[in-house]
Amino acid sequence: MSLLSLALSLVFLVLSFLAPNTLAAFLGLGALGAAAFARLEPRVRTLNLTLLTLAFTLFLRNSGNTLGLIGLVGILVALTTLPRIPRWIRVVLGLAILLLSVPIAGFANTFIFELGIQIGIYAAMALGLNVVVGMAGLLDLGYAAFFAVGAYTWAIFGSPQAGKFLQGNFPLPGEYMYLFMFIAVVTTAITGLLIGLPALRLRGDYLAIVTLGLGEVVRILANNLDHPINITNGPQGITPVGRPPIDWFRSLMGTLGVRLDETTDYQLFFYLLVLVMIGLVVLANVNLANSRFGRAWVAIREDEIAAQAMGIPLLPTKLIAFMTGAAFSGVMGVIYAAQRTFVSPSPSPSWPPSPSWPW
Amino acid sequence: MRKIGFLVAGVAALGLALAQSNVIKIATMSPLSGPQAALGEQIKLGAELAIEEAKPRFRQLGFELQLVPYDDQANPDVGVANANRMINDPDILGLVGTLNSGVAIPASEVLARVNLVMVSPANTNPVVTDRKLPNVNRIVGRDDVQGPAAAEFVYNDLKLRRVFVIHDKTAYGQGLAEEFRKRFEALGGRAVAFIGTEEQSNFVPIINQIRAQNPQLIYFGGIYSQIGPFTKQLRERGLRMPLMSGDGLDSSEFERLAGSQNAKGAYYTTVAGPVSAFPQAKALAERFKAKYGKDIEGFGIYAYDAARVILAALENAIKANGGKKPTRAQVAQEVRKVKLKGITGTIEFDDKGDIKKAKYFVMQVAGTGNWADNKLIKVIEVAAPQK
Amino acid sequence: MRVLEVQSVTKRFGGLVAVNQVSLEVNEGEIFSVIGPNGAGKTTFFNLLTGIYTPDEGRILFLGRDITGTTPDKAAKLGIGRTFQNIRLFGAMTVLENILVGRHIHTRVPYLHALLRTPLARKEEKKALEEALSLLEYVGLLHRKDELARNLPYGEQRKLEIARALALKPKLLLLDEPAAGMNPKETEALQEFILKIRSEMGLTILLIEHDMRLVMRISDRIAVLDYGSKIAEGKPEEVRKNPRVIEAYLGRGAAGGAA
Amino acid sequence: MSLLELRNVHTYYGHIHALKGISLTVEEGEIVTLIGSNGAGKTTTLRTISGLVKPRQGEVLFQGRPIHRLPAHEIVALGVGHVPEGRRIFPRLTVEENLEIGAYLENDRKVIQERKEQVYQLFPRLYERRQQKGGTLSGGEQQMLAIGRALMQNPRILLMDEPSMGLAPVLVDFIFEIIQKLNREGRTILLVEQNARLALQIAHRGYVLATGEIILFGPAKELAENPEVQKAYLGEG
Amino acid sequence: MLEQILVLLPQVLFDGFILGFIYAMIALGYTMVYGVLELINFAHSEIFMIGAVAGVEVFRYLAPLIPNGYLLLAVAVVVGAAVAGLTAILVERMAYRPLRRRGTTNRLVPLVTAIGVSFFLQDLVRLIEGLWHNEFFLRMRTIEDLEGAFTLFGGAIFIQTKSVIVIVVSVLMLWGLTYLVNRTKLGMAIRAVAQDLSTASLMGINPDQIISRTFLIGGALGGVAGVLFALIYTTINPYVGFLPGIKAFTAAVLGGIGNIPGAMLGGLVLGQLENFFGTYLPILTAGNFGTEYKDVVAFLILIFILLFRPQGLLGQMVKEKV
Repeated sequence: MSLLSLALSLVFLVLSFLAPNTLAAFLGLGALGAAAFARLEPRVRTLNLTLLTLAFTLFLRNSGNTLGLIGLVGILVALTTLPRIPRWIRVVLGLAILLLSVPIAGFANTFIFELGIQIGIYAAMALGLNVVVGMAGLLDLGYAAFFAVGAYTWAIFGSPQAGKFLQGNFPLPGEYMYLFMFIAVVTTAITGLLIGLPALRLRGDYLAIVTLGLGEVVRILANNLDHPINITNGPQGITPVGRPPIDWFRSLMGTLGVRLDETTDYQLFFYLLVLVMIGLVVLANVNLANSRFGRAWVAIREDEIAAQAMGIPLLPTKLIAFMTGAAFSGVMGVIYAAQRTFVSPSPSPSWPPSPSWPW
Repeated sequence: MRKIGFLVAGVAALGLALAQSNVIKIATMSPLSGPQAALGEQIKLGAELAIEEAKPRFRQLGFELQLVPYDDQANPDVGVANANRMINDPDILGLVGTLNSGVAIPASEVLARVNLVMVSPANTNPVVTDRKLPNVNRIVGRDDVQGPAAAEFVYNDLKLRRVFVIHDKTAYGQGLAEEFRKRFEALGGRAVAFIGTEEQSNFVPIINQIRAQNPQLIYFGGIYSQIGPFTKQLRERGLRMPLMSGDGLDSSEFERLAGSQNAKGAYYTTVAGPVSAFPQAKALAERFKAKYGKDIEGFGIYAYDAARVILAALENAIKANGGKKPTRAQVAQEVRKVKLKGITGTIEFDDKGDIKKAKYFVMQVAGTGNWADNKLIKVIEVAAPQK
Repeated sequence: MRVLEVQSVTKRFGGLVAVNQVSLEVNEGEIFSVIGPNGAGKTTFFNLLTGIYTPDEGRILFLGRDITGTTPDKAAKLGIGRTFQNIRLFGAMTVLENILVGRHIHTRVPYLHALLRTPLARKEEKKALEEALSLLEYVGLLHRKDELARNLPYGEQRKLEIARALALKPKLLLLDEPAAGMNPKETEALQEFILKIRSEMGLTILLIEHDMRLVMRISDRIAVLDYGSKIAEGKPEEVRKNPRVIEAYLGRGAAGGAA
Repeated sequence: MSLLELRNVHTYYGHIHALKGISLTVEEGEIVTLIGSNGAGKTTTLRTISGLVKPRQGEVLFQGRPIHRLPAHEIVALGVGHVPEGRRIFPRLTVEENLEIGAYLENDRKVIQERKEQVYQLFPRLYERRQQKGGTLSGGEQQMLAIGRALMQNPRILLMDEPSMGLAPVLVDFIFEIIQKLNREGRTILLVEQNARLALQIAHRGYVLATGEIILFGPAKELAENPEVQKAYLGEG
Repeated sequence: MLEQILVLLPQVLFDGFILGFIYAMIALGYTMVYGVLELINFAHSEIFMIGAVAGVEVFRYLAPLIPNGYLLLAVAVVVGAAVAGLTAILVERMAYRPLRRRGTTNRLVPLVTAIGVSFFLQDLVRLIEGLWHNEFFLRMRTIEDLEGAFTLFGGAIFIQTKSVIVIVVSVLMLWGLTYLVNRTKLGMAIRAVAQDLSTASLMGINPDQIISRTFLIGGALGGVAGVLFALIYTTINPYVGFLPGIKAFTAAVLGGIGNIPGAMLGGLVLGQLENFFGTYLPILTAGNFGTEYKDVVAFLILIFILLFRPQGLLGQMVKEKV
């Protein structure tokens, strides 16, 4: 079993040089499956995963075939979930995938950066959702609305759009994006407050539908607030949205020996930015989970009445969870707007609602 | 045994890849699935036909032509993602598309980063070229001419004064409807209402408003998929006033969804004229029908021409480059210099990428069940407004 | 000192008068029991005290302060801890975490400190943890601290629920049928436990219980509810002899006269 | 052949080993009682018999036929009636509907009517309240309804789980009278009871459970006199 | 302005009823499934869509065979109900039952599954219709018999024969459902399972069977609503279920989820609100806020009502036992 699995990985490694095509990618995914699900000795499994990381990286570098990225994500999942892999291997391999493999692949095909950024944004949002749904047990289906609020917050001021209804010199310079990441935290938290204040008084299932409805309301507003005052530019969307200047980043990468061109510089920058954000969101998650807030949320999820009897006020505590989740979503929205340089409401009221369904 | 099989396959694939380094790819991007697929497919097939016909010429120059179709689902997000994919394939040197201005605007920002040229057979929103991106061109007219042209037709030719304006809350539909209203009111007419709706099924509230206002004509800036059922419900509820729309209505699907009886008599302007509007289009229509088994419609013809623009620019660039594969920037520059006698007329670009003289057609639905029977009422040829 | 003073409190549900003009006073350090047949309004009475229901009439004073119509969380913050008839633990949390939730109001960490896990947050967390552990040791559940609450045997769940209420550091503890489902031996242990926490933690205890032997043995005073009204109050021996109580509660002997 | 027999039954709730090899028998016409402290596995035993939980090991035989793999509703059809712990009345069905749903498997309207009348005879109180919603009844009335509902099935054996729970003493007496009356009419009863003294008074035989195991069994009289049982479950007085 | 409103009012109310009845029928599917399983069956909007598609196909293929429009419609309603009902059963069997069997306690799991099923059904129908007719938009065939129209009150209300049919059919369906739930043995069993599933099984009721039948009934009603929707609004597509779906669910919540008369009332109220604001918003706000805000208004009213009456219009306050 072990030998077969190792052999599969080795074959894939060879193929990643000789014939890095779709067929080979499927073989690689098969090898990954074998490494993850077959009964293997822990040491063999670890070796196997390391080999596959190398193989998928080379495969991506040589082909740019996006299937390889699925392999890397798969390895990440395997590293975080499979038992009995030494901790340092998990960390080293995980970091290697995130900081080396994906960028290497991205230089072969910048669409991989695009995908990586997408996956990263979704991952960060999902982690934010963990506070709301996972800990506090609030069925929030309007989560995407906060993402949109965040995205619009920066898009309006980071483009000439704000000039259409405000005095002043717009667009704001790109550096302001960092400032707006904080402002978006505030605006989305306030939006969360406004939505949560009525919605969180309701029972769980009602909350689901009310948030779904309110998510739709935000979309309708984005689509229609081009008159009487033009705030969102309606269905036309807003473009181009400013990005921060990254000369420092280019020279930094230059000193590291990484040469960037116009198709890769922002992509790598945003990719790393999203990674940093994920790290921060994870940290916040862990901190909150081990605090009185995290415990209060879980207590509310388990039994509202008993939680109240412990002195936990329901509405404020739920609101904090709701606003925390909203803020995470909002920050990612700012990054999304800057990375895409374009925001718009979804073109038609189809399922799933744009810009991104919370799942 | 199997390993050897893989090895052989691998070596073969490698060889193929090496042999293909002289490949030039031209992409199309249009909705190939979803509500607007009928229009999007015309764009893909029109471009494909042009490329098929040019293949022998390019083979003589030492290049293998390939078409890469992208489906944008009429969704800006998907369009941007596609654009990101495209700029990664160094063999892609030009793009025919898109259908929707809403997709073209953000996607072209991405393409502009690498100067990948696009020639649109359908984008009519002024913003598309008004940003003055060096890689963005179109061979059709603009909504800020199409809308006013419709307004003038309603005011001067039909001599109607009270109009009910509806749009579909998209970049295209709303833009067109606004341009229409502006000119119509400037001429002295009155827009009794200006309403946006994303509704796909229940048009009853709007029909009730129309019943209350009793306008002389309804102008609907939008796509056939919405105007079709709207028209059907309108007529079923006994309202008979004339209807007018823009090029979004220019599809036989409109007649199917509204029903021939209800569709009959509806006016529309289009920037992509029908086969009957162009003397040379007949032969093209026959080739198209022979190859794909269906009729070519306006956007198919324009996509054919748009592809030919890119092909001509490519040929010039290859020549200028001494027979070697040109860069994207070179192709983009050559596109602006093209002067081509196309099926749809003479194609020349101004410094924004607009066609120098665009044609606008006023049409009326015949309601015979055959879209080609639609009556060409008027052709207007106007230069793009210079702001 | 008077810990609790209830003044003619009434609660109606639709046409039903669940609690009817009930008044009573509980003094510091007392164990005060409320007994009565099922449906007499005992649990409703508790729910009025802890703010789950708002009385339609009357006032409730806690430590001299009017708490009529307060909310459950505010009642808890003021120092009223309680258990529930049908054990309401946080099943998916560990025993230790249940106690830590009980410490919620005493862990003063502002949100941003918790988010950033500042030194202040660490310090408070550490303190909370130590206190929770010592409480668990006190009630004898330390060896179970990492088990999920829902996996505990019944008796220990009852105990944990009381411990969780104690973590609030309440002045008044409301126990709703703590002996339900216990055998005589367990009930006896519970009796010892209640007496112990009363004296060692300086608590005042309000008790609802069906087990007459337990009630008679540990109560300082007893109030009897029947159909929502208080029909008797006094020391155990007085109540035991009260003819109205005997009639309403113990029945006239045989069956036959159903309900 | 016993009417009901459990052979070495092991039942789990998740990871908790709730029944650790229970074996017992109930003969036709008996009242058998299961006593023991809370968490001993009494309720789980009944739930295992009526199929609400599945044993991981062992057999349940009803009239000699293994039933432990059948779903609950099929076990009911064989003639096992269960009055669940906490009564579990359907709160938004009327008293009459609660009774009718008890006879869900019976299609003959006449038979249903007859049984309903029998139940009303046994509990006149229910007749008075027949149009009332189950949820509005008092605790004692709900217990009567739960018993009546099970009787509508005309079961061969009646499993009763803590019928005295939460009832005032006067009602407990009444319910126990009813149980004895039913037994005199020929019904077999398996009774789980917290109130061991009372249960052993009316039962023929008894089993004592502790932490998922049977630690003692025998005729009820003997058990009631057993000093160990007295000390542990009957209190010293 | 007031005059403008009054002139249209009878018409607006009438049209609101039609929409309201359709919402009511869809809402019943949500409310019944919720009553029994406490599950928001998001896939119900696709069950509705499948019913509509079935109706369109019946009209497409059987119109030449069945000369009488009313008979054809009856066939379409029956087929739509059957197809939608069976789909609902299938969805329950394949998606929800396995989860139930595994005893998943997390309420989010079935919810997310429902959303997944929803996607799956949309794309499945899109694929099938794409391959079969190469159509994305499906048009209900026009049948001459059903196209009549007349006016009432001197032209104040324009009424199509179709709308009358919609109202008659939906009233019949709603009455039938009420009878079924309150007066039949199956109805009693459904209510019993809804209140206490495991005790119901102690009565000899097979819960799985009752759940299946609940899905069948709810699905069939949704299917009928779909056919009527296609009849009255003429064009449908594979994604047409989403908006009516969430609105009907909103209606169910508005009326008090789990409560059958509540779902009907909620549907009617929501239909009226939507039509009312869709028509009058531009008039009321002098054109600043148009028809596009009709859903915003509907949702805001929902929230408003729930704030003051959290159990919904007819729902009973289920006070948790403390």
